[in-house]
Amino acid sequence: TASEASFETNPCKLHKLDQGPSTNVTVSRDDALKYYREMQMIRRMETVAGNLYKSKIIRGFCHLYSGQEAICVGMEAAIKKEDAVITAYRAHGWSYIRGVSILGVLAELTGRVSGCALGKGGSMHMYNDNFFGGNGIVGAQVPLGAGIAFAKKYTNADEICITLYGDGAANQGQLFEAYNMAKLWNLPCIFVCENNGYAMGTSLDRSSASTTYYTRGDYIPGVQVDGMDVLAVRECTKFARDFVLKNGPILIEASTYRYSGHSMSDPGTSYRTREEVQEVRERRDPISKFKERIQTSNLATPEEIKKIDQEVRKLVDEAAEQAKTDPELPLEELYNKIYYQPPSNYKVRGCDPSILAPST
Amino acid sequence: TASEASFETNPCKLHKLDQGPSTNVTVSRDDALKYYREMQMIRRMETVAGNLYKSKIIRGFCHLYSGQEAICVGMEAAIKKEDAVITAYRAHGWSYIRGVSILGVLAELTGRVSGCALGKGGSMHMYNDNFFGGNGIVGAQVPLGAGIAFAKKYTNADEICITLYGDGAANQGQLFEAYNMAKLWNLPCIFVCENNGYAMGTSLDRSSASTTYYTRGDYIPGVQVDGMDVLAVRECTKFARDFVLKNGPILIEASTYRYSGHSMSDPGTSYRTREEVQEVRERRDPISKFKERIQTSNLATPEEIKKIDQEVRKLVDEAAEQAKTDPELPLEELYNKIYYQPPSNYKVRGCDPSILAPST
Amino acid sequence: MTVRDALNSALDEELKRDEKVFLMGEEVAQYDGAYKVSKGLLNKYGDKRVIDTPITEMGFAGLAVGAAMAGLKPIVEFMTFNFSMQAIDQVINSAAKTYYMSAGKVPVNIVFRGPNGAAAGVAAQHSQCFGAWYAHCPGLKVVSPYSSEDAKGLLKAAIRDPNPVICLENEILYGVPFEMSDEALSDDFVLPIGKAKIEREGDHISLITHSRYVGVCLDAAEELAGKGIECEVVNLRSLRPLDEETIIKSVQKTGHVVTVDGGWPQYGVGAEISALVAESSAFNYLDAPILRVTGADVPMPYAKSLEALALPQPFNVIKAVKRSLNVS
Amino acid sequence: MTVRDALNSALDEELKRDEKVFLMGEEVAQYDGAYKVSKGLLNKYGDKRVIDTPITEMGFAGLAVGAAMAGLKPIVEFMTFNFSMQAIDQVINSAAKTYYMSAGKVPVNIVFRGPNGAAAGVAAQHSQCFGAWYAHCPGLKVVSPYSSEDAKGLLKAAIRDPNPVICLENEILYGVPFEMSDEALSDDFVLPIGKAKIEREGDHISLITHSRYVGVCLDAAEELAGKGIECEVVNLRSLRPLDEETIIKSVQKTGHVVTVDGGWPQYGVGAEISALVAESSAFNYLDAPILRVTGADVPMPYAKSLEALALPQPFNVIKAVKRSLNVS
Ligand SMILES: Cc1ncc(C[n+]2csc(CCOP(=O)(O)OP(=O)(O)O)c2C)c(N)n1
Ligand SMILES: Cc1ncc(C[n+]2csc(CCOP(=O)(O)OP(=O)(O)O)c2C)c(N)n1
Ligand SMILES: [Mg+2]
Ligand SMILES: [Mg+2]
Repeated sequence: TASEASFETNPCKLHKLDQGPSTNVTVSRDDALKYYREMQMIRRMETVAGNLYKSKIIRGFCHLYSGQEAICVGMEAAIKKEDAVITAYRAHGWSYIRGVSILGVLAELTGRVSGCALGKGGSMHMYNDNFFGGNGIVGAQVPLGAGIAFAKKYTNADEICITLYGDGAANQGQLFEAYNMAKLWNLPCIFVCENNGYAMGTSLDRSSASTTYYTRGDYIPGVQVDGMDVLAVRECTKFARDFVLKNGPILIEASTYRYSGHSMSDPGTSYRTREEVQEVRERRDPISKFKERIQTSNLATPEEIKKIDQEVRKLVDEAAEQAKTDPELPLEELYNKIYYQPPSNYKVRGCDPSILAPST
Repeated sequence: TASEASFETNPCKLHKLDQGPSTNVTVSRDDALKYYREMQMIRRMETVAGNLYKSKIIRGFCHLYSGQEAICVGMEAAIKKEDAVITAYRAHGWSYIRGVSILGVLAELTGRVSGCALGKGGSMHMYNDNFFGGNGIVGAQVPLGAGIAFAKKYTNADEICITLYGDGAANQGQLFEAYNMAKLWNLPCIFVCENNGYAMGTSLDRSSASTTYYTRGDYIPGVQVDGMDVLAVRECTKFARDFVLKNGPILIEASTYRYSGHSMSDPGTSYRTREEVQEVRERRDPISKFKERIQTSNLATPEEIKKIDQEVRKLVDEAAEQAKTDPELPLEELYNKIYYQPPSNYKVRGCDPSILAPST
Repeated sequence: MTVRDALNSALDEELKRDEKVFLMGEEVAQYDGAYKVSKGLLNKYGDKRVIDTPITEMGFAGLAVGAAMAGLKPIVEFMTFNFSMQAIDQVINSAAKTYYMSAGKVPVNIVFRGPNGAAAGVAAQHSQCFGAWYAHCPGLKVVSPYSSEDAKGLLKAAIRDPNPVICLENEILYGVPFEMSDEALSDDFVLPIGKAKIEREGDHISLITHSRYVGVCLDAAEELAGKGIECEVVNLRSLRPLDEETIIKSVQKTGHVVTVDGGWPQYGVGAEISALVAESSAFNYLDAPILRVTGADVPMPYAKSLEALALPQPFNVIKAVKRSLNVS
Repeated sequence: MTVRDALNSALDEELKRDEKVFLMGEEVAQYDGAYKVSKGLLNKYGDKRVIDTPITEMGFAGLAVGAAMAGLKPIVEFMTFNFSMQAIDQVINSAAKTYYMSAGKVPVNIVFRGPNGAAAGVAAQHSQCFGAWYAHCPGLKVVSPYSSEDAKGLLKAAIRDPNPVICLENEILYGVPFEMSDEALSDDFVLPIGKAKIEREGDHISLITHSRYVGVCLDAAEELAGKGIECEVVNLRSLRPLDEETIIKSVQKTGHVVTVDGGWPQYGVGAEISALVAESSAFNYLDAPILRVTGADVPMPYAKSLEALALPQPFNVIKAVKRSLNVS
């Protein structure tokens, strides 16, 4: 097998930029296998999450990331651990790639103590160091992300923040408020529109008067990248990271697709055809395409790939088992972590006047 | 004197438009004198309002329109009475031009019964048929304006809505939400940014990452017009009115200036030089410039102009007198007009439990 | 008929009745509503009357208020009321205050509706009750249906009311079936806004409640009846205006009050009911402190067992009733 | 020292004390603040620490919350709290709930401050009291200073508190001078959040109040003292957490309660105080209904005489006291 290989990616569309990311990308064998493995981990994790939902072990909302894996994997590969990320409720893939274990994700989904928010947050609210969620309010994470970038700049850290949102969220007014301040103050913020074509049941042309999302920052330079190509995403993010540290904000539109419905309660079939989904799976799937690439370029053998697949399946299935059997938090935890460092005698009222619980 | 005259106006800057308003404008003598008179009325009204404020007869906020008169006068001249207008708190000029009498404005400012909102609204909240205020919340009037345009279209009226906001307001997120829906649904809405260079003490370059406001609608075509030239404004508005009835929204940036401070409590001198104000007064004043035009083109004699000036002064001063001596609403009116058609036994609580007032 | 179907027929009938009525919100048209409340309406009334919006609450709420100012009668669906927080400035400052500020020149005939309060398993950002916030504000009316009759009668009344009305529905009730009287099935069935309903009569204690918690109180009352305690269950139906008369009469009869609602305790719906009673002539009839059963004073957790503990259940009501009556 | 100067020195001292503290808002820097509360701070700390924002409340509130999540300690000035309505989703859903949702991983050390409630002659959209709304929400703390000592001590405490704190100031008090104790002049003067202050002791009735209405109560108490009625005036200082102990002790002493605040009556601050008392052990000490003096239940009118009638004045307090004590 080869120790590295180079590929030509599709050129990005550019807005207010003379030069974009390089279209020639080189990847080492180790990195390639890592990206493959990570994408498979997420894909498998989401499949398992979907199954747990169907067996009513996961409740409420559950927004799967299947189809979009190349974005978080490619971006993470281009940034530092100390760089920050914030996204919306479609947060499982990002949580994992930012260091939450598969168990940490799945147990959060089942609402158990091994969850990364101890089961208090659920699908939409997962966190880790330099990963700020997970936000259930469409658009709200975008000013927050600009603020995290503000803090990076304020503390003279040579770090950036990636702030993600969907094609539906792209119309939220607060994004434009955030763009404006980010540009006025040259914040090191990469705004990323994960354009998967739909906001719940609304296709992009029905929600957005302009669907060239990479241009929607107006005075903020933009790049449109193939979000199904992990290497293109990595290259684009590297470019963007350098750019924002020098020049202030940039906007990336990553074209992608979600295979599942909007959330588990949406079959995802009333507003698009099965053929459309099928076609993406066949022609654009980020994992199969990447698998083909690493095999044809001899970065890995089919056996190696198969071994990874088996490992991934095993790891995720084990985590799922534990996520099912793990306990929920003890009931008294309902009343804790409302305030940071509350007064020592702080009491919280429960559902009736007889309940006055201590709170730490 | 001539019965009409033609002038060349400065060409407008265009955004996503192949053709803009004509630069050759013709005005009849009658219209010219009308516009002159209206601008003078507003100028004088604002001067008087400023004086009433200084003598503490007007309270709270009081945002004067002096310097910006050509915008409301020029726009009104290009639209129908049935077309709608909505603006922000800098509403006196627009209230007058939309049919509120000078007394209706000044008595609203003094909080008296002859005020167009009976003294309940004050400076920021004046209304008339097809004039929807007057809004004290920066940006809020913009979605409202899109909604009024929506109603025009819904009822198949061949009418439009003009929706105004300032250069500071131009960054508010809800504007971008309104733009998006207006464009998606092709609403007959003219969005107008009255760019007077400042939002309170903040100059435009400190509030806005892009100061080419006529382009800020992105996918919405835009025009920048000289807001100090009443004829250019009229021509531009005619063009825009036709455009929106056929094509959906357009954005006009009208470059202008405010002579007074932001409101009466702002001397308006800490963030700009006296020279700057002086220079605008000398070189760009909408009234003096227009006066010169009508005189040099023989549309009116200096005597005719002087007569108008005298009349205006007299009318405004008389209205001011009445606005001072007019009574306030009877106290029981505090409790009325909270709900439209309240139940007949509806009672409103006052400041203590002994007060339960009837309400109609 | 389920509450969902009752709401659907209210919308259907009012869309039919008045050309000026239209429905707008996220996914209300092609998707039939995120919770299917508007099912079939796009088909029936077309995309002029049933309109999908982008996810821009402040924008479309404002747009709808503007349309109302211009004479239309919009119904705005918030996918849930949690998202109305982005739009609340338009609801309060534009919709609620304009009629007064304009001294009667500009009425605003609009309805804001959608599920309010906690659903199941949706965590802190998706579980807030907006009852107390909206009902705080003069210029708004706020209704909160429990049963299918409530839902149909109150939503229809809201649409016909020429003022801004907030209709706080409950997602968990959508699928619950209730009997409908013949009267309630009629096209002209409206309930008066501002009138409470005695859901169950009783002499020992008044349970004053709204929305889903009417059901919780009825369950508690049932159980307590077995122990000889007769609860009067008052379904408020309207949080603004409040039906003071019915509340006070009930308290004068029973001398004991427990308020029951799903919002946070402090500055909540229960607080207003309690204060209303404590300030009224009913005060002298009180034989015990006025107790509040409410949601716990915490952001809603996701985990199932914690979530259950964060919302009032019959046992909380029973505990409070026993405490009030000093029985064990 | 005026309240304005007290707030200014609180900001000054805390900016000096901790590099992570910064102030942002509309006109806070070059213009010295719309109400001059931040006067001189730009000069002293530079534009990294004192930052003018565009008029985009939702955006800059969110940005500040993000900065807090990342470890900074922002102070956000809302030019008035009326404009916080545009940003309230970021205050509630992002600032107040994140610490809980993240099970303690992401604290949010932030202060939102600015003038709250009615100023003079600014009409309905600029006169709302946000006390009850914000204090409804767990995860937030809400302080409401009256005097200069309150203002300095509570704002400093808010800035040092590692949680999101709302500081509700009052524009009309900005220019009012109060005595400052030596202690209060010190750089390390902080008041505990959650403790009320007895401003005046009295045996006959408890007046429970906050912000500007502490002054109204003191005036009323003065006048009533002349008639032999001794009022105890409780300045809440903090609306969340509430100092239940102080309130209950006062009521147990006097047996009579009048709440006084400037917000709307229904679902307001007075409602919570009343409910708290009516639910507590103090209930049995009550000799009369709990009366509320509040703003009138109307959007604020502009005209001077109507405006005056829409806000509590000493005579309203006196009327309520007399009614409670059944004297004339
Ligand atoms: C303010 C707000 N409005 C509405 C919702 C309900 N909602 C959740 S996700 C969603 C669609 C978002 O679509 P998009 O931004 O394209 O992201 P995607 O789901 O495709 O990742 C909607 C309407 C919400 N959570 N918050
Ligand atoms: C949401 C909101 N934020 C802040 C304010 C306070 N405020 C009133 S006017 C104004 C400046 C607006 O400037 P601009 O939009 O340029 O309009 P101009 O005053 O120049 O006409 C500000 C900050 C407000 N009324 N509403
Ligand atoms: Mg999408
Ligand atoms: Mg301006």
